[in-house]
Amino acid sequence: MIWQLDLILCLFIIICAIAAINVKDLLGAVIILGAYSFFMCLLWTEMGAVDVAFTEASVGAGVGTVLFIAAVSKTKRRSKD
Amino acid sequence: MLDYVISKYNFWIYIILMMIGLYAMIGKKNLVKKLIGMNIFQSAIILFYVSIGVKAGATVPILSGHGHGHEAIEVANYINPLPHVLMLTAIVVSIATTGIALASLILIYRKYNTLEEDEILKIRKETGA
Amino acid sequence: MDVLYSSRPLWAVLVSMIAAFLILATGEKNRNIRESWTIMAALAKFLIVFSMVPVILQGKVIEYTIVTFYPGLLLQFRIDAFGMLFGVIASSLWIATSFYSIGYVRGLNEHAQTRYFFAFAMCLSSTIGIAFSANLLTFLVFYEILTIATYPLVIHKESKEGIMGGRKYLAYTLTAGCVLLFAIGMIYYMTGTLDFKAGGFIAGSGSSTVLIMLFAMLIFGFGVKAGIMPMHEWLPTAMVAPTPVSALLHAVAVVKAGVFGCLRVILYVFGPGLLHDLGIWLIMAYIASFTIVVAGFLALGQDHLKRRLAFSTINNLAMIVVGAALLTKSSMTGGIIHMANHAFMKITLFFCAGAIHVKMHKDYVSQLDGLGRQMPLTMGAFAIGAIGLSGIPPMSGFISKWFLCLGALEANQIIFLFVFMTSAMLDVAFFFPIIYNSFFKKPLDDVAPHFDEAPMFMVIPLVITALLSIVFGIVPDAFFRFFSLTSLAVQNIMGVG
Amino acid sequence: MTGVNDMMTKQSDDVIVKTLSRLLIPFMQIYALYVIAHGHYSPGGGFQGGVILGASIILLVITYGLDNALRKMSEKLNTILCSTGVFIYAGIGVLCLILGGNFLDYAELDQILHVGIAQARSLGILGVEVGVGVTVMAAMISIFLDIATGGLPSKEKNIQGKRA
Amino acid sequence: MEVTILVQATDESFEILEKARERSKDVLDIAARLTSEAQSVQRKRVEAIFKGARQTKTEITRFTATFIILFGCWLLLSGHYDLFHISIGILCCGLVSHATHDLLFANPRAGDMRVIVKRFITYIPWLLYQIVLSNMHVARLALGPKNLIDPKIIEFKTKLESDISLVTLANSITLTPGTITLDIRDGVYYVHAVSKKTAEDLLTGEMEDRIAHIFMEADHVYVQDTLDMAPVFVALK
Amino acid sequence: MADQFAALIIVVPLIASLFVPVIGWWKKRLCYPWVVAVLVIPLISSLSVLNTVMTTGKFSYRLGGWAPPWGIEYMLDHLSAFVLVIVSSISLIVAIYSKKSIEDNLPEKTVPFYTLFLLLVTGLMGIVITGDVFNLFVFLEISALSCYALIAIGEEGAPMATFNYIIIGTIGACFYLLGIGYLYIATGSLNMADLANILPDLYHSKVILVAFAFFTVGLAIKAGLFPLHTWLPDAYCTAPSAVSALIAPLMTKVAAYVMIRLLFTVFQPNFSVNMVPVMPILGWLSVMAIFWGGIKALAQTDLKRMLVYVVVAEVGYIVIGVSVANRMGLTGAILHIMNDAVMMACLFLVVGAILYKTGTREIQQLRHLNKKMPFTMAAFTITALSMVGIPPACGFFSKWYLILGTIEAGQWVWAAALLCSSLINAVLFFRVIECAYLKPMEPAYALNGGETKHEEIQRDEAPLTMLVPIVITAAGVILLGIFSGKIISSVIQFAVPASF
Amino acid sequence: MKVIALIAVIMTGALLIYGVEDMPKWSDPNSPASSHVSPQYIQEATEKTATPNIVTAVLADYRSYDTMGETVVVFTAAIGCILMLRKKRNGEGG
Repeated sequence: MIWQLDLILCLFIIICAIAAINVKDLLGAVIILGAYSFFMCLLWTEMGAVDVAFTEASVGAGVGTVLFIAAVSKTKRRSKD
Repeated sequence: MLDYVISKYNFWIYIILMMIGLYAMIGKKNLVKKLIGMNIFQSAIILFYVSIGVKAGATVPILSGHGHGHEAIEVANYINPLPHVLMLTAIVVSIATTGIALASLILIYRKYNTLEEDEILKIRKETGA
Repeated sequence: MDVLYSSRPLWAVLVSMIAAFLILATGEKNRNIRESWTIMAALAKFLIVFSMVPVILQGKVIEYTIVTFYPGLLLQFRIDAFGMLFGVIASSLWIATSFYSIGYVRGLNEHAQTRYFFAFAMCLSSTIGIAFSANLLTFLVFYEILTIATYPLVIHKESKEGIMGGRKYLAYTLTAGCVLLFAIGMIYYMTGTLDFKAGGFIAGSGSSTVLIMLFAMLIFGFGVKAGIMPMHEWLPTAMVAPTPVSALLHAVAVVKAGVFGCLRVILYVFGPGLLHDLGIWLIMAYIASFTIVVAGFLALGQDHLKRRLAFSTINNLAMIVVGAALLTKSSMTGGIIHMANHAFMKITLFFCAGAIHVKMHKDYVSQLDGLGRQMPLTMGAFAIGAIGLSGIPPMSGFISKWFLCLGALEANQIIFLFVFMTSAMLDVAFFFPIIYNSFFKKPLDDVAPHFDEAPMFMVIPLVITALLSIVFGIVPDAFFRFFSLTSLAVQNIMGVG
Repeated sequence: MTGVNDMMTKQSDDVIVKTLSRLLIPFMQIYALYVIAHGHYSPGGGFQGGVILGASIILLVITYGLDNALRKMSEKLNTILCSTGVFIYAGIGVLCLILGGNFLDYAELDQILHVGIAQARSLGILGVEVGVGVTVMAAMISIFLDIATGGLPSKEKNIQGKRA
Repeated sequence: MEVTILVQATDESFEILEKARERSKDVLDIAARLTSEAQSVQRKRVEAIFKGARQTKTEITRFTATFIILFGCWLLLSGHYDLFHISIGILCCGLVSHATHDLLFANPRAGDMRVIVKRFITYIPWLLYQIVLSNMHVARLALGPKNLIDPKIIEFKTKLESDISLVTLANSITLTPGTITLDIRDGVYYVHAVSKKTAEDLLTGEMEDRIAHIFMEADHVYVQDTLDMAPVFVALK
Repeated sequence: MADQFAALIIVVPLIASLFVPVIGWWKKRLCYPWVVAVLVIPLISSLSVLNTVMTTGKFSYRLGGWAPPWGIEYMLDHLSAFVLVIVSSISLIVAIYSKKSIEDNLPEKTVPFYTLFLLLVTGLMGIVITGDVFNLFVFLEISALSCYALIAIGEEGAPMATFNYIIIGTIGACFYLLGIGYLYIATGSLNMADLANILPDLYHSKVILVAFAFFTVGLAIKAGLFPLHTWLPDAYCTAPSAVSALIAPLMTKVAAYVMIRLLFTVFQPNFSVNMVPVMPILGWLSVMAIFWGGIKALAQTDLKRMLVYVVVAEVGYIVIGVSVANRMGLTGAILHIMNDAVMMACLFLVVGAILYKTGTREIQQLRHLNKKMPFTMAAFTITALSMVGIPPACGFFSKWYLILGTIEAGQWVWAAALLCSSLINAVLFFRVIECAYLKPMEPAYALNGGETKHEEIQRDEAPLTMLVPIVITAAGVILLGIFSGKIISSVIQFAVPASF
Repeated sequence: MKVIALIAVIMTGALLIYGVEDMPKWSDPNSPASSHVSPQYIQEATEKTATPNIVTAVLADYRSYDTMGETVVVFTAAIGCILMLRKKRNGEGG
C-alpha cells in the first residue's frame, strides 16, 4: 500500500463527491458520479479488495451511470440546486 | 495527534463522504441529487467496510497455489475476505435501490412534470392532494 | 371456607351471551323465536344462579378459573354471599324485564329490536360476570363489557339527544375504565394479587398516601357508574333511552354494578380496618351523603318523570355507599340489603313510567292527573314502590333504612341519621304528589274514565315486582334469601376485619 | 407523455459507435462468461459477469435501437430468465435439501456428482454463480429498459395499437 | 348556324375518340404492369430460394468464424486448460456466437477473410510508425513556438464504402496524435487537426488508400484481389 | 425432517414467487390461487416450528451446513417462531383478500403484483427467522424494495410518497449497516449468538456505543417511531388496499421485533437498560408518538388516513413496552405485536372493502353502512372496541400488560399516555361507528326536521374473498383476546428474554 | 431545511468520529475483525471448497444464503420496475 497514492485518490474522491452534488447540470453530475465510482474502485483495488472493486467498476461506474443517464434523459436535465 | 489522525485517516475520509452523501439526501431539493447523495452515502459505507478488512502486509485473498492446499497457509498474508463478501451484497443492494428509486422518479416526473421537491409540494398543495 | 369447583358460574355468564348471538342470528324476521331465546335464557340463567344459593348459604364458595396469565393474575369466578346476592337480583329481575321489554318494544313498534335484545342479553351476561368475579381483573373485564353493551341501549332512539347522551355516557364510563385499569395495575404491582378477600387484602402494601390515592381512583372508577355526585351527570341524560333500558340501567345492571364495585372496594379490597386506619371512611361517607341530599333536592325540581326517578336513583345509591362507608355491622347490612330492595322498588317505578309512556305517551309528572282511574294496577304498583322508597314500614325500604339508621347510631355519627331522615322526607316530597295527583285529582281530558291498562306483558311484571317489594318488607328472607345472604356477607367481612 | 426523449432507445446514426459496439459486444459477452466461469480463480463471479452481460445488451439497445435489441432479447424472455436465475440458485439449495442435507449444503451434491466433497462444493458454487449471473443480467436489462423507455419497451406496437 | 353545329359535333366526336384511346392505353398499361409484376414475383421467388440457401450458408460461415475468434479469445483469457474448463469455454463460445454472429460480421463482403486479416496485420506496423511520427510532430508543436499550432476542422469526402472501413479510417485518424475524427456524415469526414502539417498529411489520402486496400474497396482492386476472389465466385456459382 | 420446516418457511414463498411470472404468462387467472395455495405452506411450517420450539426448546438451523459463526444460521426460539406464525398467517389472510382489489384496480399488473407480494412476505419472514445481523440487512432490503414498488402503484401522490420512503428507508437501512460495521470492527463476528457472547467484555467501548446508537436509530426509522415516522402516513395511505393491509400490520411490527431482538438478545439487557440512556429516550418518544398519532388521527376525515396515524400511535405502544424493560412490559409488547397485527389487518381490510364497494373513504359518507355491509361493519366495530381496549377483545390484554409494565417501571406519565390513547381511540372509532350506524348523522335528517324518509337499503356486502378474511381477522381479535392467557403462558413468557 | 440537514449530518458525523476513537488501528492484522472469524476462512476455505478465491468461496458457499438474498434483491428490483412502469403493450396507454 502506498499511502501517497491512497491520499491522492481520497482527495479525488472527495472532490468528485462534492462536485457531483453541486453541479447544476444533472447529466454532468451523473458523469461525475461515475468518475467518483471509478476512483473509488481504484482505491479499493489499492486496498486489496479486488472483487469489490471489480463489482463497483461494473455496477457503480457502469450500469449505475447508464441507469442514471437513462432516467435523466427521460426527465429533466437542469437542476435548481 | 498527527500520528493518530494518520493512523485512521481512511475512517475520516469515509465519514466525510458519508456526511456529503447524507447532506445531499436530506438537504438537496432536486430528487436526482438526492439519489446521487444516496449513492455516495452507500459507497462511503462500503469504503468503511473495505477498510475494516485491510491488513498491513497482506495481499488479495486469492490463494496462488490453487486447489492443493497442503502447504500451510499463513493467515497474515491474506486480507480478511469477509468484509468484501458483505460489500458485494451491499453494492448490489445499492444498485437495486437506485433502480427502484429511478423508476419512481419517472413516475413522479410524469405526474408533476418537475423534479424539484419544493415545486412538487406546491403543486400538491394547490391540487389539494 | 370450603371451596367448591364448578363450571356453573361460567354457564350462568355464557347462557345469555349465547342467547345474544342466537338473537342476532335469528334477526328481525322471526320475532317470536327471537324473543323466546330471550325468555329461555332469562329462565335458564335464573335457574342456574338460584341453584347455587343453597351451596352459598352453607358457607361454601364456588370457584371456577377461566385462564391464568401469571401467578396471581387470572380470570376467575368465585361466588361468595355478596356476589350471590347481586347475581340473584340481576338474574331474577332480568326475567321481569324480558317480559316487560317484549311488551314495551311491541307496544311502541320500536326499530332495531334485534340490536336491542342483543345488547340487553350482553348486558346481563356481563352483569352476572361482575357479580361472580373473583378478582379485580375479572371484575374490570366484565365491567368494560357492560359499558360497551349498554351503549347501543342508550343510543337506541338514534335521535340527536340520544347520541349526545351516548357520547356523554361513553366519555364518563371509558375514562372511569382507564382510571380503574391504572389503579388495578398499581394494586397488582404492589400486592401481586387481585383476589377479593372479605375484609380487604391490600393493607400494609404501600404508604398511606398511595393507598388513599388508589382508593380515590377506584371509587372514582366505580362511582361514575354508581352516580356518586360529581360524576352523576351522564345518568339523567341517559334517560332518553327506552324505559326498560332505564329500568335496567337504574335498577339492576349498570348502576348496581357501580355500587357493587364500590362496595367490593370498600369491603373486600381495602376492608373496614384499613379504611378506619386511613381515616377516609368518613370523607367517603360525607361525599355520599352530600350526594343523597343534593340529588333529593334536584329530583324535586324535575318534571320529567324518568329524570325524577333518575335523581332518586342517585339518591338511593349514595345511601348504599354511605351504609358501607360507615363500616358498622348494621350499616353494612342496611346498605347491602338496600341493593336488593332498591332494585325491586325502583324497577317497579320505571316499569310504571314505561307503561304510562306506552299507553298514554306521557312523560311528565304534571300530565298524570287522574291516571289512577284508567290504570289502577300501574299506578297502584307505582304507589307501592314510592312508599317503599320513602321507607314507610310495611315495605322493604323500611328494613334497609332501619338498619342504616342503626348503623349511623352505632358509628356514633348522628349527622347521618339526619341525612337519612332528610332523604326520607325528600322521597315523600317528590313521590307523594304523583300518587296524590293520579288518584285524587280531576282526570285530564285524554284520560279514559274506565279501566284501560298497558299490555299485559308489561303490567304483570310490574305488579309482580311491586308485590315482591311488599313481601320483602314483611319477610325479608323470602324466596331469594336476601337477608341470609346479606348477613352471611357481613359476617364474613366483620369476622375478619 | 411530455418531453419523451428517446436518446437511449433509438438507433444511433453514428457509424463509428455502431460499428465499434457491433464488434465489441461479442467480446464483452465472452468476457462476461469468462468472469462467471473463472470466479473460483480470479476476481469476479456471477454478479460482475452478469452485469457485464447485461451491459452488452444495454449497449446494443443504445446503439441499435430498442426494436433491434428486443428481437434478440424479448421482454418476456428477459423476465423468464430473471426468475430462472434465482430458480437455479434456490433450486440447487432445494436439491441439497432433497438429498438430505440442509438448505444450500453443496456437500450433498456429491451423492449425484461423485467427485468428492470439495469438488462438489466447487461445482455448487459454479452453479449458483451461473444463477446469479443470469438473474443479474436479465434484471439489469429489464430495469434499464423500463427506465429508458418509461415502461413502453415496444413503442411502435403501442402506437399502432393506439391508432387502431 | 349549321356550321357551328357541325364543328361542335366534330369536336365531340374527336373528344370521344380521344377518350377511347386513352382508356385503351390504360388497359394496355395495366396489362403490361400485371405481366411484369407476375414476372418479378416469379423472379423474386427464385431469388429468395437462392438467397435463403446462400443465407444459411453465410450464417454457418459467420457462426464458425465468430466461434473460432471467440474461442481463441477465451483460451487467451482462461489459463486453465483442463477438460472441464475447455468444455465450459466451448459451451460459452457456442452460446455467444449463436447470439451475436450477425453482429460481428454484419455486412460480409465478397472478399477473402484471410486476405483481409493478412493485410490488416501488415497495416498495423505502418499505423504505429505513423503514430510515432506524428507524436514527434505534436511534441515539437507542444514544446516549440506557439504560433505553429493552428487548429482547424477539415472535411473531405471519402471513397470508402463499408462501415468497417469507415470506422477503421476514423479510428486510425483519431489514434494518430494531432487529429481527431469528429463525425462521419454521408461519406464526409469531419476531422479536427491541430496543425497545418497534420492536416496536409491526412489530405494526401495515403491512409485512406491503404485502408481501401485492406478491405478491397473502391478502385483499389488489385490483380491480386481478383485472383483472390476468383475461387469465391466459382464457389458461388 | 421437522427441522427442515424452518428452511421451507423462506424457500417456498421465494420459489413460488419465481413461478408467478411464468404462470402469469400462461394464464393470468391462475396467479391468485397459486399465491394463496403457496402461502399455506409457510403457515404450516411456522406452526410446526413453533410446536417444535414449544416442545423441545429453541434450536438453530445451519444453512449450508456450516457451523454458526462462519456460516449463517436460523435462530428459532419462542420469539421468532411466534412472530413467524403472525407474519405467515396475516400474509395468507391478506393474500386471500387481495383478489378483487387487484383485479379491479390493477388488472394489468396482477403478475408483478403477486410476485412482489410473495417476495415481500419472504423478506419479512427472512428478517424474523435469521440469526445473522448482516443477513437480516439483506432481507430487510428485500422487503423494503418490494414494499417501495408495491406502494408506488397506489393512488394519486403515491410516487412521491414512495420516493420519500425510499430516501428515508435507505437512510435507515444504511444506519443499520453502519451499526453492523461498527460491531464487526470491534468483535469480528456477525452471528447474533456469537455477538451476544463477545459483547459483554466490550460494553465500555465507544465503538459499541456508536453501533448501538446507529442500530437504534435505523430501526426506529424502519419502525416509524415518532420523529422518524414522516414517511409512514403518506406511504401507507396512498398504497393500494391490499398492500396497505399487508404492510400496515407487518412492516412496523417486524421492525419492532428486530428492535427487541437486538436490544435484548444481541446486546444484553444490562447494557441496553443500564449502561446507555436509550430506554427513557425511546419511551418518551413513544409517548409523543402516541399523542401525535392520536391527535393527527383526530384531525383526519379520511378513514384510511386516520388509521395510518393510528399505526403511528400503535408503534408507540410497542416501543413503550420495550422501553420499560421489564417482564410485564415486554410481555405486553410482544403480545401487542400480535394483537396489533391482527387488529390493523382487520381495520385495513375493512377500509379496503368499503373503498371497493362504495368508492369512498370519507368518514362522513359511510352512512347506512351497517345495512349495506353488516358483516364488514360488525368486524370493524369489534376491532374498534379492541383498539379502545374493551375486554374480551385482544387489545385490552396487551394494554393491560403494558400498563403493568409502566407501573412496575414507575413511569406514571407513560401509563397515563397509554390510558389517554385508549380514550383518544374511543373518540376516533366511535365517531366512525356513529356515522356508520346511526341515522341522524345523515344530512337529510336535519332538512326533514328530524324525520328521515324510510328508504329501503339493499344489502351490498363485499365479495366473499374479501369478506372471509375480514371475518377471520375479526374473529381472531376476539379469540386471541380470550385465549391470550394461554398464549402468554405457553409462548410469550418464554419469548421474553430470560434475563428479565 | 438545509440548516436542519446540516445539523443532522454534523451530528451523525460527530457520532461516527466519536466511535472511531476506540477502533483498532487501521490495517492492524491483530484487530478483532481480522482475528475472530476470518482466519478460519483463509485457512480452510480453499481446502474445503476447492476454490482458491476465498471471496468467492465465502460468498457462494459459507454465506451463500446471503448471496441468494442479494440475488433476490436484484430480482425484486427488476419486478418492481416492471410493476411501477411497464404498461400493457396494446392497451390504451393508461
